[in-house]
Amino acid sequence: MTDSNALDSRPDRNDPHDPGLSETMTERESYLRAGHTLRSWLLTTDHKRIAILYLITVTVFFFIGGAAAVLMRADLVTPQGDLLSNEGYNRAFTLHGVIMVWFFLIPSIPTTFGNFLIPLMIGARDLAFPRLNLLSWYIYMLGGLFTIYVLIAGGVDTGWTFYTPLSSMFANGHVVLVAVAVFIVGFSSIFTGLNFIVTVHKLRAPGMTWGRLRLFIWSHYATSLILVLATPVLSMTLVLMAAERLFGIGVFDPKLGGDPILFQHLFWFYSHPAVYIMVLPAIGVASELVAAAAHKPIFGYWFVAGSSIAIAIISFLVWGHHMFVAGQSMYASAVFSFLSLAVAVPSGIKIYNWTATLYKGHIALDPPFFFAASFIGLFVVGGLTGLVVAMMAVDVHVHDTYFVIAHFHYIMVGGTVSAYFGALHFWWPKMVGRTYFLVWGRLTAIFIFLGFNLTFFPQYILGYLGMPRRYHVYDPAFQVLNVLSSAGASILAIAYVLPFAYLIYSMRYGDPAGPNPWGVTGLEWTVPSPPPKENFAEIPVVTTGPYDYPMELESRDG
Amino acid sequence: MDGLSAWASEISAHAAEVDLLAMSFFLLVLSLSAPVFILMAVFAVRYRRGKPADRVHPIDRNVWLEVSWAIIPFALAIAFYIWATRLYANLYELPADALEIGVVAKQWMWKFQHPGGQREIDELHVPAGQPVVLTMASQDVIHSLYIPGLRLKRDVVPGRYTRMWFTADKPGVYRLTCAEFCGADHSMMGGRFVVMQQADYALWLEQTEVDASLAVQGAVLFRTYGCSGCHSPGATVHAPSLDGLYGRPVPIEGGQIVTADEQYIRDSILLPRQHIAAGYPRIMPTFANVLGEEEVLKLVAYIKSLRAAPWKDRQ
Amino acid sequence: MAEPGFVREPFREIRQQHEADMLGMYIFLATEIMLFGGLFAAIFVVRVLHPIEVVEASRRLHYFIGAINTGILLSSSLAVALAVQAARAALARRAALFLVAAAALGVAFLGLKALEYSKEYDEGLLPVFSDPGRFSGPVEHLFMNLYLISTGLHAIHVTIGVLLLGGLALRLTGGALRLPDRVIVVEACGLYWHLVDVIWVFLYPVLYLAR
Amino acid sequence: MSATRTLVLAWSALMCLLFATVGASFVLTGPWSIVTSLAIALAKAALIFWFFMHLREEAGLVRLVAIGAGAWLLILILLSMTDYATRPALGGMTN
Repeated sequence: MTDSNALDSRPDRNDPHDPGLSETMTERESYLRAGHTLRSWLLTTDHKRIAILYLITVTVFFFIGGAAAVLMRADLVTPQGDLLSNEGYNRAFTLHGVIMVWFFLIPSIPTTFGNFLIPLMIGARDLAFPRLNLLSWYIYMLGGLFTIYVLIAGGVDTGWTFYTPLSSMFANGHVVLVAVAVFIVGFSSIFTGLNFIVTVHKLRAPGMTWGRLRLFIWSHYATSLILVLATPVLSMTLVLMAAERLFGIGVFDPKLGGDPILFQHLFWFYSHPAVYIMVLPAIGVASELVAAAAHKPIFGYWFVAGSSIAIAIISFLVWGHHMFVAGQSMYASAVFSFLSLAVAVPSGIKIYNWTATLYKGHIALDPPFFFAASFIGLFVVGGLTGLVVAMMAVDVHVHDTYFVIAHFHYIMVGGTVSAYFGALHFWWPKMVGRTYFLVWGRLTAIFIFLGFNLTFFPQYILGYLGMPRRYHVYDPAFQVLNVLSSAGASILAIAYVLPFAYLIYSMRYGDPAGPNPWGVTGLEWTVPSPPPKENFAEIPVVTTGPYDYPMELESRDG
Repeated sequence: MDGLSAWASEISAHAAEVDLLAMSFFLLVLSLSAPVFILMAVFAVRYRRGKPADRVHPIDRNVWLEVSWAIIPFALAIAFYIWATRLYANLYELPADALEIGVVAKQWMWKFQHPGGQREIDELHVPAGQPVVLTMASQDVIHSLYIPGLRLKRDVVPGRYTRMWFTADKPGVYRLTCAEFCGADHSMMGGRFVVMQQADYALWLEQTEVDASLAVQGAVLFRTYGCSGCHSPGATVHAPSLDGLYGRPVPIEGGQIVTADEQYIRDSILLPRQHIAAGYPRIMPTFANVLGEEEVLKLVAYIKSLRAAPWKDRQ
Repeated sequence: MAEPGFVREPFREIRQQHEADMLGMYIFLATEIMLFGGLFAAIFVVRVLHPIEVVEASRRLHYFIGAINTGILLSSSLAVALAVQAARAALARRAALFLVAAAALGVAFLGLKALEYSKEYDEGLLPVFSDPGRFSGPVEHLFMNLYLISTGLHAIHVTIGVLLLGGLALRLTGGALRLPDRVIVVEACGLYWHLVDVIWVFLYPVLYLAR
Repeated sequence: MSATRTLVLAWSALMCLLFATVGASFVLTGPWSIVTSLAIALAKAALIFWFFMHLREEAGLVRLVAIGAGAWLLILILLSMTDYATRPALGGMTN
């Protein structure tokens, strides 16, 4: 929560020596100035302030989860794991998973940038249910506090997947408490998704037809569908798992005729779509950054928009590919494997359409483009290796090895976290009204890209060679690759901390950004930076499509 | 053999084919993604802002282009899907003349039982060139037997038998390990997978101390736990005879007919009410709290050994 | 909530606000359906795995009490529907009356449910509380566990519904909720109650009538 | 008061269906029993949604939400069944 102090330390109008004299009129009327008390922040219903609350808390959880990752990577430098005990290591990766999945990746982009931008992009004054929005943040915090309590009280060692019967009968940690935490935070997701869907349907400005929606909106709409439809199943699964642990109800216990694999079915019915909850908003961000950088309409708008919805739907049909070796019937595996390949169609469309968008564009080599390019590159690698693990015979070999770890980190960290930082660098001037040093942004993007590949590419090799995941003690033959990976992780850790230094610095010392620092289209760039509390003095009437860059600029330029 | 080769050697024909499949697929992946990387870099340089370039372009969409780059990679992937699925389906077609080895997993060790009664812990000796079927049971949580050299793994799920089969060709010492997270010492649950020439394997079998074959050990259990009290012709209790039961279709209460396989025999011992042979009273007690998976495997081996012969011949 | 008759902040017109509220409520109901959906999936899987034992266990339930309870919930739904109709016509007293009737039926449902639990306890069929040795076998134990958890979860929903309907009736008679401006509140609570009814409509045959 | 009449009629239909489902459960066994009882439950749910929950007055979008939730539940149950229905009868020795 250190960031909130920084927010309050913005220029003081009464201090003549303060560089804040450069503060513009708009800054004075902005949402940031609508109240200075803690109360005005904690009881706000302004979507922009709630977005800032999320931004701070989500980032704090990112660093807690990251700290667990640093511990693990440090421990894995030696094959015998000198730093942590077996149980300590198990607790570290469980908390890393739980915190990163439910307290960072899933809420990351939707609750921060989604919250901040959806009303601005569709020409609304707020989300449909502003108080529900605030409530979701409090629910998120409640779940977060439970998790932090578990962290302090000794942790949990089931892995974030909570497979029964390990979680329900054998594990020692605070399994039920973590289940409660995830159960609670699930409601935060549900309410956020509900709010977004209703907002997109009912609060579009006059003239803002579906074909004029930004791709960011489409992907958040698709994300919200998954949030709303998948999360309740996880809640029920966790209830059953906790009841199994507390009362031995037996649904997952073969001794009473239950089936341990049923847990995996129910869990992955949520958790596979959850991967798309994490990556769809990132895809939306990438579409925005690519179009903005190229100063060109996105190539094949309807294909890109439709593919978001297609991904959301197909994501519910593929969960069994996590269970090819779990004892699922062979026929079910064949069905799930086929359906998994179908995800490649909409994902492929996006990748190639982004590339085509850059063709003959006016590409601004600013930090947002660096992050977008790095997102696309890493997402391609992660997505295509996803096809590799969808091939059943190969999956039998690489399932539960570092190959899978590398695959989903390319998607979630390479993809989603890059997009999160890309969005931060793109909309930061809008959020705080100040610009940062672009050079630093570019450097950060490059460091993240290099550090990331150094960390996770060796893990593909480790996995194919046969190193299983969740291994604290490993064969010394794997040490070289593990040391490389840990070295990459240290670069990555520094690259992730760096932006917060120059971005926070920019809040005080940056130049005023003006309403449209990147010179791009979109309703959010028509209002002052930072936006006023009510977003629009008058609700705009929309007459043009998204990414409506003038054609003459296209042919001219020099 | 040491180091990486203990993990990554291709021990079987299946392993070689999986590698071939994976490598060909990696090539496809590379050919699909390389254009993206190259074009993005080229565009970023050639069309960077401020650089003069021909930027005239007619359209911002092209349905046929988009459909083609959606469909062609998918079609290519389907070809690989067929290949991969056939390879996977092979894993389910158990060979008839295989050597059957029982596997019991528990936190945190692997126990193997050879048909002759030889037992080993965290070490599995198999003959080269002969199909081997592993019948696997878990005593506690889900484990996963992973032999990287064979490119095979299979979860070992409590409450049921899962099976894995292979023909290892290359003698040597390799790794076997647990791939499914199973608790505190998960990363230490593994050992050696030893492939031996048939003659060496026979020698090893001889030199390993044995009480009795699995089936004979099962017969002892059959008497000590009182199974024979009911399941014998002379018994006053009306219980089905087990002679020649294995592999036979059994009519069960409710009209279904099931095949008496290992799983059926196991369930009948541990969950006797689940499938009652039609026409018999429900009097069999459960042995779930009495017998461990190792004993059950022995009993299963014994019952499998019962041919359809008169009871007293075997006494 | 905003003052009666006014359009709340992000909305521009009353119709837009009403549609948004209804849509939001329906999406919430969809999440409730999916919540119970996980439970139904578990029940179906257990039934597929153990067709004979599940039927036997189901036969030991008091299908008659279940049938009466279904009738009670269906009738309470009628009362709520009539209450919504009255509320739309701004007949606050009449709406309150129907709501009280529905809530009373809800209480009757809970009472019968409690009676049923106590009978099952006497028969040794209520898991957690009864001696597990009295079940005919593990699968019956499992089935009764699922029965208890699903009916229990449903009963919690009914309790919440009764409190909502009762509170609504009080606010209507006290004039705290002005009609027809705030009719949406009555409608939303009504939708919730109907959904609780629908869930029971599925739970009843799946649990009691498996034959 | 024709609206009231509709509601009461819907209620009587619901009660008839309740009798039907209880009755059918005594006549039918096996898969037919569960198919019938689920079909009747679906009919009841449809009546409740359509008349009591005023779905017939709502916009297409809201109807879509109601149908969508059901459809998604069907995905969960049907795709899970691809596993359970195709496992060999007794837990899967071929696995």
